[in-house]
Amino acid sequence: MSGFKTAQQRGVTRLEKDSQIIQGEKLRLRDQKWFQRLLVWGLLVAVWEILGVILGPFFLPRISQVFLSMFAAFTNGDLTTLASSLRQMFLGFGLAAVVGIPIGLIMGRSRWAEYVLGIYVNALFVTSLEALLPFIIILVGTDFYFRVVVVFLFAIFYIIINTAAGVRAIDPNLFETAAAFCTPRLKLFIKIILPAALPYVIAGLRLGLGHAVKGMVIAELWVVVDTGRRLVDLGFARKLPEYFALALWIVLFGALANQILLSFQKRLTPWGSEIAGFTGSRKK
Amino acid sequence: MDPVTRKDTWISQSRKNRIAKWGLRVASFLVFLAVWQWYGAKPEMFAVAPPSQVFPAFYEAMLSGELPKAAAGTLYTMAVGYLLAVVVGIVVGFGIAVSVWARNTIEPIVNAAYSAPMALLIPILGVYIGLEFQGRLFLVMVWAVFVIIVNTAAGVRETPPSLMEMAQSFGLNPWSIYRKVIFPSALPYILVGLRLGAGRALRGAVTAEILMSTTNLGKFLIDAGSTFNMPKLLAGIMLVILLGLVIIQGAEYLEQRILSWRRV
Amino acid sequence: GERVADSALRVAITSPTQPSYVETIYGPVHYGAEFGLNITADDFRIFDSHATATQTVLAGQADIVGGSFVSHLIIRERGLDFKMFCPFVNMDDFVMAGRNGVTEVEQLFDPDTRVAIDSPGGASGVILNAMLQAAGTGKTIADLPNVRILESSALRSSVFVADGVDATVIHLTQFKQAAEQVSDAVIITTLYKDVPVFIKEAFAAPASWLEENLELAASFCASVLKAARELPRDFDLFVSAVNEFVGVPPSEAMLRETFDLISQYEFWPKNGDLEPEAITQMAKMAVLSGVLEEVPDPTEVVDRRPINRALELLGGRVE
Amino acid sequence: MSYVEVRNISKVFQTQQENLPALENISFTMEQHGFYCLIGHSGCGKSTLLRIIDGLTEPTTGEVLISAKVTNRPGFDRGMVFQHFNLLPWRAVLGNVEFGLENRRMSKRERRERAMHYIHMVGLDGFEHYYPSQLSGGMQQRVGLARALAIEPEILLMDEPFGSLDAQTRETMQTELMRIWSIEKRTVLFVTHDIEEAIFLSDRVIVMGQRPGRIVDIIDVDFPRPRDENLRNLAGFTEMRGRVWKTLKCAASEAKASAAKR
Amino acid sequence: MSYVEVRNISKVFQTQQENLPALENISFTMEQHGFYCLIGHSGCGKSTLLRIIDGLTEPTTGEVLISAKVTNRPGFDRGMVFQHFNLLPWRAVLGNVEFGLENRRMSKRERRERAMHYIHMVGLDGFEHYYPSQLSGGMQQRVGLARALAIEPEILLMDEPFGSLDAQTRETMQTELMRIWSIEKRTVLFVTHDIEEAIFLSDRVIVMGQRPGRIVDIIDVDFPRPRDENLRNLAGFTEMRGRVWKTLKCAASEAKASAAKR
Ligand SMILES: Nc1ncnc2c1ncn2[C@@H]1O[C@H](COP(=O)(O)OP(=O)(O)OP(=O)(O)O)[C@@H](O)[C@H]1O
Ligand SMILES: Nc1ncnc2c1ncn2[C@@H]1O[C@H](COP(=O)(O)OP(=O)(O)OP(=O)(O)O)[C@@H](O)[C@H]1O
Ligand SMILES: [Mg+2]
Ligand SMILES: [Mg+2]
Repeated sequence: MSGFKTAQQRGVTRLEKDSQIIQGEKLRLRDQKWFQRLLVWGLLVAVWEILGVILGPFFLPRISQVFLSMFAAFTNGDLTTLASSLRQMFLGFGLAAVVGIPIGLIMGRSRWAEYVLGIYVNALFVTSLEALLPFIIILVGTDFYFRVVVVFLFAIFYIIINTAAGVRAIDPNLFETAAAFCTPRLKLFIKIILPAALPYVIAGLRLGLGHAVKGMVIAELWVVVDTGRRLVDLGFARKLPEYFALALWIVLFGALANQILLSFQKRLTPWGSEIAGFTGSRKK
Repeated sequence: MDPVTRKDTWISQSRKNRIAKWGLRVASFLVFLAVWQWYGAKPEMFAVAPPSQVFPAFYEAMLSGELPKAAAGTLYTMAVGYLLAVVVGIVVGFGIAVSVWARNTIEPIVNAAYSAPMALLIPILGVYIGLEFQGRLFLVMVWAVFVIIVNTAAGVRETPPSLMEMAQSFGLNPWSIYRKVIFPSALPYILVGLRLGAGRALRGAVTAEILMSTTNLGKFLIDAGSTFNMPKLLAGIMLVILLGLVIIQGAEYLEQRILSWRRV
Repeated sequence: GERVADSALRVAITSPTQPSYVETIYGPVHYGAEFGLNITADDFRIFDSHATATQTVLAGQADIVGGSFVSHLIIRERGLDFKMFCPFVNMDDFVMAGRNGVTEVEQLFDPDTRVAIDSPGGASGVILNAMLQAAGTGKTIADLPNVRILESSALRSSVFVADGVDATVIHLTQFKQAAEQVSDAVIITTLYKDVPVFIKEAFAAPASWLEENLELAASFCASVLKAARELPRDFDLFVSAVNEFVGVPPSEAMLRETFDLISQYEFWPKNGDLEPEAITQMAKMAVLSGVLEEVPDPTEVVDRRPINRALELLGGRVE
Repeated sequence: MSYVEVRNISKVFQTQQENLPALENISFTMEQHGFYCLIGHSGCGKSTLLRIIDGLTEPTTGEVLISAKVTNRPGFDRGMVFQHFNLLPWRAVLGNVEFGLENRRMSKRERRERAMHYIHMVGLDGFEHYYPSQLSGGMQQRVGLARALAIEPEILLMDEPFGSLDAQTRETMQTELMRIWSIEKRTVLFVTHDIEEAIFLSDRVIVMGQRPGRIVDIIDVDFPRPRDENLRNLAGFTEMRGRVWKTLKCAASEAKASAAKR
Repeated sequence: MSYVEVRNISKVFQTQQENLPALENISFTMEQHGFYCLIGHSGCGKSTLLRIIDGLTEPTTGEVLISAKVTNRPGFDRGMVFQHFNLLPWRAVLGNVEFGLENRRMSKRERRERAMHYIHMVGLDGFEHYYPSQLSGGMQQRVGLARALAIEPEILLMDEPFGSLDAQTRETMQTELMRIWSIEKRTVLFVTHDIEEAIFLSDRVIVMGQRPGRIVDIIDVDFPRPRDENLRNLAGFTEMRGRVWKTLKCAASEAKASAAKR
């Protein structure tokens, strides 16, 4: 029971949060975030390094070399390349959010929209979008907009599907309240549906972001430019440390953006609903 | 009228609704087919074969047994990998939501891995896990597992504290609280994760069959693609979409059945 | 030379630039002006798939496509009237690597020998067929009893090292790296040494476009051929070309080897070859590999006028 | 012609198990500026009836007329205090009270002032920036009350608005409600369980029986206003209390008997 | 040594805006088999105090002793009726009532029988298979009540269990509670807003004042049991009612004054 209670206090419920803070109880070392991370991540790094030594550079570069290459990326232009790729990624992702959230809200709310759009959203969601790339190239060419569109398509269905699910989960009482106070249909979206579905929307944005990054890489691998081209070249030359370094940078930027979304969620849901305190790290 | 507050009237209209629903779906699909035919028939649309060529190709490949056999192989990989992903995903998802250690250390990795293009792993994966069945299985699993983890964790965290408080008050042990309160309460989220994961597992299976060792549907697509047999390629893609739709719609149906208490 | 057109030529290439065909871009960019061509590196669109590149040309987003010879043949068979007008790579550094005691071509047909190739439509299938033909086995890849299908050469070479297969078709550079890890790795046979005739890559364009832009196509081809003549003569020039156009240049030592292969085995066509006999031979190989239905009329698939005109521009053939 | 006319309302809920008749043939009228109390057992359909009058649920049969016009959707003429508060969890107290006003044409300042006025009225000064999850049950209920009062509707539909209040706050709120009502003369339909509260507040008490919900008695309350604590000491008061009590008891045993027969 | 001893409990909530002292220095004791009522204004911390005694919340200072042992987590010896019902939306009535029994060693049949017994007791026969969303507020509250009664705990902590009930059901439930209590002699801590209910039920009324919540009076109720409607007519009853009323009023005005000073 005591183990559980600890978990409860710190994580699953916030029941005990208040008293903890007030008593100013100092966290033990093993409860400190940095310590836990140092330990677990340090272990992972060590295992990688040892594996790298055992397997040899042909299979797995040692992580120390990867780290060195990550620093080298500051000077050899890799990060500049990645930055320009990310710019397009964010444009596509932003568009997906701007378009996807309203569609999701409407689909979650209106059966008619669901009837008409649902099947296509699901179909495109399960389709390998890679198959559509040639078609997209015809429509928008291979430049800037191609990559934006690919990222857009990779991200939007997650946003739509999650948003719609969030809307369907809204407590009907809230709709009743809004109806009782004569909230017009349009305002309903802004005042009730969006805030109530917000945790789902943000979950969708996070999922979508992950896919946006993937879309970016795949689009660039397809028309071999920027970061994608760099990855292809590095892979071909089997420069694994640089390859891993660049891949790690991509992952890191994805994680960073994800973290930003999480902090948004905390900012946007200050009403103390449970989610706010849970997703991501909590201040102690 | 407002479907939620008027739900009692919706029930009586449900028959009319069904007709309208399918009417709309069929109509919009016909429009889509027409546009596709018009577009695909243009000579410069080399990569987009029109339905008038795709459907016969599809029919032929189905009849010859080539496509069904390939699909069965792919589905088998997908199903096994997906089951693994479900088990791992739910366990890790719970772990992340419940344990501070896991949250502080594993969750950032999960989040990072989620946005990492898994395809980047393929060149190195094969060496460790093998490129045959296990390799594809692994790829299917990583393809599907993160969405399940993320959703499970979110669902667990969304459990109303008041209900857990109640359960604690009734002296439930931790295991029972998980089983009887947190799990059912997180179930709507978990099911969303499972549904999204099922779609991804299929895509992962096909991708693995294309990018790792080429077999089954992946081989069908690659062969058609590399010989520029566009009708056959699209027929294969069509089957993948169809399978995905069946899986997703099935999952949605199950979801509604399982969560029937929400609709009362 | 005279100025052909100010309108830029847009070129779609089906795979990223490697040292073994760096002349493709180097030629037009550096020698184009001599032939009145106004083209920069930005006019080259690089793809990772022949279908996409072809589609780009069809959709009017590019004018010509440079890609695998066999793929061009297949495209034609699909009813698209593309004609090849300028080859740019004949040979490549592909080798058949073996390990675990697999040293002879015959051993590939042993049911215990695991062989990795790409799917029948892919380049290595045709190359392996050419190797099998040249070795006089009279068999094709369809007769291999124990194959693994792995699409990319990088994947094949890492699986080869990991002892997932006993033999595979990979690049010589990849073999060299692999050999450092695998003590008993051997080269069973090679494309460049053992196969007498091969046409790997060529430029193609819609027949109608060629009809209207003969001169443009000729100047383009001339610039490519000029690079094919100049680069193998001068290692330093070759290195500077690689540094300019290849994303991650290999080490100088490795480049040296590639350079030697290129000059020794005439990887690049200096005279715009595309002879009918060679075409027929390649087409037969493609039919054997199961990607082509029948051997086409060699005069139909090639428009020789740009090549001939290019040779004129270059002042004739060289030996 | 009465101001509000409820005509032959019935309501049947369809559940998986059965058809549940929740209301049967409910008819009554309300005059403008009257104060009506609806009293009845738990589950007899009071909330359902209120929701129908507010236009939130469609009746199975029957209709509601306001000023002789059939009404079947919510309007600014009616304000509803929900039994379960139904506060928006993402808005603090002030935001929740302002919510109903946001669909009216008024300046932000005016809206804020109006909201603050009613927050003060329900005694929540100082809690404007608290989220519902940080409030006690009674405080949440008062937020719902302030929200409905703030839109200053013609007709106030109040579903056990004082149910979670303590006796003293409750009395204060009753007095306050009486005061507002005597000044601004709204028409009020007030659901309660509390017989004394019903008599204390209303011009007419509508007593409902259950299974299915129906009207079993309508009692006019003629005590002079303003009323105060002393009302309890009047002879008529105890009598009236007894009458309501008995009617409710009868209705309950009848319902039990009919349930047993089923 | 008392059975339950609440010792110097204080509780401070930290919110984004400020530190809110909810309880200050609460001490009282309860004897075994006693019936205690906690009465106080909305927001004075009654629910918080109950949650602390149940072990759901940690007090900032102080401790709760049961049979002289410090207790800080829930146990089978205590059963809680929640103010907000806290029913599991995915379980029907029967499942919700069985919920608390599932951790006890008993056969399925026994469990079902026990649950049905208490469902009958709270008057919900026939609704066993309804989901909470299909029940009226009062019905939901009775489910919560049945759930707590079903585990037959030593100590019953009841947070306004009759708050959403109508007068008649309420009276029935009060009588039923008295009957159970007189037979099975549990120790009960009962939160209410209703002074009459408090006096009617309890051996001792604990009156709380607010901001911060503290005990302002403890009144022993010595009326003989069993008690009935006639209690109201006893001289001591009105007097006691007046005393509680006044104490509450004073506490409220004090709180207002101190709030004004802040
Ligand atoms: N959505 C619904 N589906 C099915 N039955 C319902 C629904 N809403 C209410 N009911 C049923 O209708 C009856 C009346 O419910 P209602 O909420 O109107 O009662 P009430 O008089 O307000 O009770 P209380 O005083 O306890 O709040 C109840 O028997 C309830 O079970
Ligand atoms: N989680 C919390 N965070 C911050 N403040 C809280 C929290 N829970 C309760 N409070 C505050 O503590 C005080 C007491 O709340 P509590 O719910 O105990 O009151 P109560 O006496 O039960 O009231 P009621 O009779 O209205 O239910 C209130 O002022 C409330 O705002
Ligand atoms: Mg009600
Ligand atoms: Mg309370």
